Amino acid sequence: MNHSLLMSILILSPFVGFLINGLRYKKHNYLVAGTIATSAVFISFISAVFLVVDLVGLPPDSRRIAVTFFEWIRVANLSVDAGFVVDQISAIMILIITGVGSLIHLFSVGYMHHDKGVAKYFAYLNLFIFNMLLLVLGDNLLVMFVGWEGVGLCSYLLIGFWFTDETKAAAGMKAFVTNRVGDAAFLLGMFILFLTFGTLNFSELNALVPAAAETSWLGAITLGTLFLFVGATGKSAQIPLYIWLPDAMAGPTPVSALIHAATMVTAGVYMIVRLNPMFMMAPNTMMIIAIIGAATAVMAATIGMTQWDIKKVLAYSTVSQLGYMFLACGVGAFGAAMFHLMTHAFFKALMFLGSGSVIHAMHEEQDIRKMGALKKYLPITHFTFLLGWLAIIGIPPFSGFFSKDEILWMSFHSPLGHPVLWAAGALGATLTAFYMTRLMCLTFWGASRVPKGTHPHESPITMTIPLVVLGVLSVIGGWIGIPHIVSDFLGHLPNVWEEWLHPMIKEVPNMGPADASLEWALIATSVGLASVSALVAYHMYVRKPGSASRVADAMGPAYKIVYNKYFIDEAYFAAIINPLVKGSRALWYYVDVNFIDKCTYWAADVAKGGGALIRSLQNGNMQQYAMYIGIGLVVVLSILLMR
Amino acid sequence: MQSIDIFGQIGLNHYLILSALLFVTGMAGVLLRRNIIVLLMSIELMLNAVNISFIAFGKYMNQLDGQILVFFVMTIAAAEAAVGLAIAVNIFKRYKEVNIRFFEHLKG
Amino acid sequence: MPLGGVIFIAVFVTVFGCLCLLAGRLLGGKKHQDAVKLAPYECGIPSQEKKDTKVSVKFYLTAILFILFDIEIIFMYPWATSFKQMISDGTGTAALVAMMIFILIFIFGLFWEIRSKALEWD
Amino acid sequence: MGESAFEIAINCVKLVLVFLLMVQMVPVLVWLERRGSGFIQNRFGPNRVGPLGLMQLLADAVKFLTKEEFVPKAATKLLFYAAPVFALLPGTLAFSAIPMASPLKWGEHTFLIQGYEIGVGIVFILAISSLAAYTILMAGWGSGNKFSLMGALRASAQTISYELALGLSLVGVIMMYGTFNLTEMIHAQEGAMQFQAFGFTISSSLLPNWGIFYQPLAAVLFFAATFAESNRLPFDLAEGEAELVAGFHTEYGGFKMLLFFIGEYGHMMVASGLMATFFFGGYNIPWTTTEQVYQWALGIVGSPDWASALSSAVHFAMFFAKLAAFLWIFIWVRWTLPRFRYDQLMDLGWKTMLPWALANTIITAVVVFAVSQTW
Amino acid sequence: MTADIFLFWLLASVTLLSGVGVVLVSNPIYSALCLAMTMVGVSAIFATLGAYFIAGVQMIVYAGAVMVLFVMVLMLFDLKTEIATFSRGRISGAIKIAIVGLLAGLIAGTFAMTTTIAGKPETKEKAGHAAKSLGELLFTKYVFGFEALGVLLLIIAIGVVGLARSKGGTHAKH
Repeated sequence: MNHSLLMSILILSPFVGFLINGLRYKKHNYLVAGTIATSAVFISFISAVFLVVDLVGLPPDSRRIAVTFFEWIRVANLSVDAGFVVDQISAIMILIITGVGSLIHLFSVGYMHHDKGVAKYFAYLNLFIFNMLLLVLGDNLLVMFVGWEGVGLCSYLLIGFWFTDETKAAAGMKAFVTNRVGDAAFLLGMFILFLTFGTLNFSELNALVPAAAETSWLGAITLGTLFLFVGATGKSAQIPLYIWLPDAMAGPTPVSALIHAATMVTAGVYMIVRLNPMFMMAPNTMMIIAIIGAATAVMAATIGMTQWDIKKVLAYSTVSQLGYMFLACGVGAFGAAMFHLMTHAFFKALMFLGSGSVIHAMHEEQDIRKMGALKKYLPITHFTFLLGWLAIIGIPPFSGFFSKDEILWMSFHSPLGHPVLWAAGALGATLTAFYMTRLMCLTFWGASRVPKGTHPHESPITMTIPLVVLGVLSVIGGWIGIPHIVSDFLGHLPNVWEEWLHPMIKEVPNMGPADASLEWALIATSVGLASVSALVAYHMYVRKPGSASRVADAMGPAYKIVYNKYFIDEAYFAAIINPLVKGSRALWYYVDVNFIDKCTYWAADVAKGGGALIRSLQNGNMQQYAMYIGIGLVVVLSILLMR
Repeated sequence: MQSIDIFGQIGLNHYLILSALLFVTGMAGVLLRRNIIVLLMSIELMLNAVNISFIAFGKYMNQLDGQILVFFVMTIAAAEAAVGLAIAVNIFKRYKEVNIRFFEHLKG
Repeated sequence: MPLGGVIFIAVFVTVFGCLCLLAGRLLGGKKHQDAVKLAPYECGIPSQEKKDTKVSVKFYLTAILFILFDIEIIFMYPWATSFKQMISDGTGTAALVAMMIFILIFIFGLFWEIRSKALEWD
Repeated sequence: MGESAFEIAINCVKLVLVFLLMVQMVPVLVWLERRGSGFIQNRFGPNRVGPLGLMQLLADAVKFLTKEEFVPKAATKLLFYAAPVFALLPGTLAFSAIPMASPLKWGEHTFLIQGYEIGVGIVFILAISSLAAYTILMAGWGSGNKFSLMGALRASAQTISYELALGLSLVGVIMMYGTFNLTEMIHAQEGAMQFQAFGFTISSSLLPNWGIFYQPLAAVLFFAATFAESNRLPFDLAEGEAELVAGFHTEYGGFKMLLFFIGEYGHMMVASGLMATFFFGGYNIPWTTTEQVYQWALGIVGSPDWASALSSAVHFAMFFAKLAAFLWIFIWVRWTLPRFRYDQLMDLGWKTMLPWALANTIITAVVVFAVSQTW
Repeated sequence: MTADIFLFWLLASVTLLSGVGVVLVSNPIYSALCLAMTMVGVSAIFATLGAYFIAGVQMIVYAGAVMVLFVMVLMLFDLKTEIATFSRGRISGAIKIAIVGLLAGLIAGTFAMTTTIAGKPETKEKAGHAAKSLGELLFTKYVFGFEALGVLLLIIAIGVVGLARSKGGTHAKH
């Protein structure tokens, strides 16, 4: 089929859905709006499948479907096309976005049916899909940036969807402002790259970079990639800009699943993977990325252990998992990063939707202290959630195991890696196992703490279907990227993933040969630690409820610090926001009110005085007007006559 | 420059200068008089002065277009006088006032 | 040039009129004049101030309408003289149509004035 | 005005003669009016002074001259005096433009039997007579009397109202003759009836080739309008004696009054002359052409100069007869018809005569256009 | 040609003098009568320039209609006892007079120095013919302007009736 047609259907279908729902949102009930939105995304998904099938049909070295719709900007030597490209990386992304996206849309139909602004909700959701597609399909940084900003906007709109609640609206603004910081850095990075290479096109950039060897410690490439990475930390919630993501849970749960777990927050990872040849040329940046990633993974996990809100736990889990992806990028394991991105999309979306189902069942109750023993009320939700849990804590053969293991191995083995990074990763995995098990125990197992009057019930079929599908994917999703060592053991299963991505991924130089026994040992260590941690958690929360709080008491101040999220928000307030506000206020008072305003008043006074002066000419005395005309005539005629 | 018998030889310039003088006279009226109706009359005077120019040029250029234009100017001048007087009369009826300066109060 | 003749007779008549007035003054009978006789003529009652005269604005409205219609009629004159000429020149149809449109406007104006009672005298 | 001093002198004398003719007609007309009114009203009229009261004219003149010179106190002197003088002008100037006989050819000279020949004769006469309103207004306002002023306003409003019908009724006439020139119009009315229609030449010796047969409606309208123009009964609303005493000349007496009379009768003469010229063949003798009359005169006297003089004289007599006839109609109508009310007067002018004149214009245009088509 | 020259100077002086009279005479009725005289003079000047028809129209429209309207209005409202003739302000008055003088000099100077139309006046033509050509020109080249003026006059007629009607009934109030 015609690629440009497919591409336009792929991109514009959600946009059309947005227009239909957005322009007539008051007239639609949830079923009509949901059907329109879901089918719009589903059409997109089908086109994506067609495109990917076509892509697979191409020879591996030239797998690239590029469509340029029109020349967007041409100013001096800046030339930007509205060009879109489907290659190995973006193919994965569009499948995830449209596939998971349609499932979440379907879920939303059930989840949002009681909401009044349901059509508006679906319109935003469709707009988000549209922007996300722009982000991943754009063949240059500028188109990507449009999508980048677009998803930021949609994120803001959806977080603050229930804007009548002030804290939720504030959460939306927090997300937006925090993202702006990252976006500014992203723009700076773009400027630097454009100044250096004169282009913003990905393939051109990636082709140009190897020739421009970095000479200094902090050259243009390092600086540019660093700025882009800061942009990525904003979008993908890494230290130091992760603070918005937990608050973003104020939005509807499907939104959290789609935007804040599966798609948008992975944009930073995607961007780094897309530009991996360039990042490879900036080892300093790579190191920073790896450190930040590992640190985020551990820190978010620790916070996750102490949270009581089901969605907050998942949010910190997301931050932590994103840290893993950055860690993978930082050590040059871009394939592993993408792999983890995909599996994470499956299981985290699953868990968010599951939590949505729980919240739905509990009538908007999110505190896990008021849950427990929901297994019997929500069998399907429980079962699928169980699959997600197994996947995230890395139990083989669930998908999480393969991707996480790959990352841990590479962080140890890669020349860019370091045993400390591995240790941090392993610690993070352990903590992940702990808090996820804690979540399972408190929500589904143990004694029921459900308040009286709340009657949990299983969710309707539109909500359970996505759960089941995602559950299946969480189980089998990892099987396409089985590590060599495991596949060798199992009898040479092909590593489809690696082959698929291979042309797009720059090899890490100086990669030593893999030591099989060491790898086995590391796998065993991480799985073992996770299992132990999970068992401990099970013990603490199911067998002996109450022991957890004793432990917390024993930890004392440390627990308090962690429980309060390391006082990061407060620190930001003290260090940045308050001085900024105070400084702004001072600026406002001293500069704006006392200087600029006075200048403008003065200018106005001058104009007013001048006007009064000139107004005396325009006094309504017609004869005076005629006199002016006469003077003009005399002057003109004199000039004419002089010449 | 050949000498021209200014008084014995009537040419285009004579008419044009006559027209200019009449125009300026009318203009003086517009500038100096206070009665709005006299002002309107002075405007008519200016228009007449211009008409002389038209006719003189028409004659000396052997074209009738000047006369057509004068025809049109007369029509429009008459229309202007009609409307101007109607307004002046209206104001006079209400305020008993024909001083041009009084019309300053009618603004706004 | 007939203009000289016109001016001559105009001056002559004016002089004649002035002479007549002079003659009337010279030959007129002796004067008995008193305040009552010199007062403006009034039917036996003390004369009023002229200021109190109420004159209908109809007069000036009539004069304005006269100007406007007079111009329209004047416009017909050159057409009337050259109409036969234009017919033989072949532009007669256009001239007829143009004038008919003009007359239609005229008629519209006239009947508008009649209908709006601008021409009513009471 | 003329090429040589001789011609200039002749022209000046001619103009003065025309003026004097006009002035001398006035006493005759006054007498005629008084006798005529007596006749119509079945009484005698002036009959004491001289035979048939003819000497009454002289007695009147003496009376006018010896009247006390009187100017009211409230009058504006300049205008009060100027008005009667200017009253003479329109009639005289217009009457001088009417051709009264065929040109007199004497040797190398050609004398027009009229004050002056104006190429745009109709326009000139209309222009001159439109100045008549000033006289009225000056007199009315200059008298310093509110009856005078109201009379003047009424009279001028009436004058200008009927000027519309008058001017419009002439459009058809101008269209017929295709000229403004009065002499050319008279030439066009020579002989017996003959005209072109649909490419054929149609002639009839039953009727003279007079304008009234082509423009009957225009003739009626024109004649009625001239009555109003000259402020005569039945249109003498300006001097509606019951309401306005005597109109704009309430305060006038003596010789000043006489000048107004001259002006008014001058107006009547102009109107009569124009009626004759536009609709009744001017100085032409019915069914004949100027050339025929000249040939007839040549047959009598032999000399071309004298023949021309004779034919001019005959034509002048003819013109004078027509003029007198119309003047008599003026007098006749005055003493026959009652006066209009003012609103009726204005209604007649604006709502009856103007639309009819318009209709006449349209019909004439369409007929002229249609008749010119050939097939 | 001496008669023509004499006529020109006569008419020019009459026209100019009465024109100046319009401005200088303090009684507006005399101003109006002066203006009427100017109109007649201008009409006569048109006649000396061979535009006989336009001369007649000038008399009919200006002298016979527009000025009658002015005089009528002035008499109707009896504006004899007048406010001060000229507007106040010595400085602006001086400026205005200076402008008028300068302008007169400048225009006259401009004409005297720049007019170079050497065309000879057309040979004597029958006045009636000129009027005919005028009609033909009016109904071919200027036919649109002609119709537009018809509409303009209609609008004015309607507007003036509206103006005369507005606020005041049919009688002038005192």
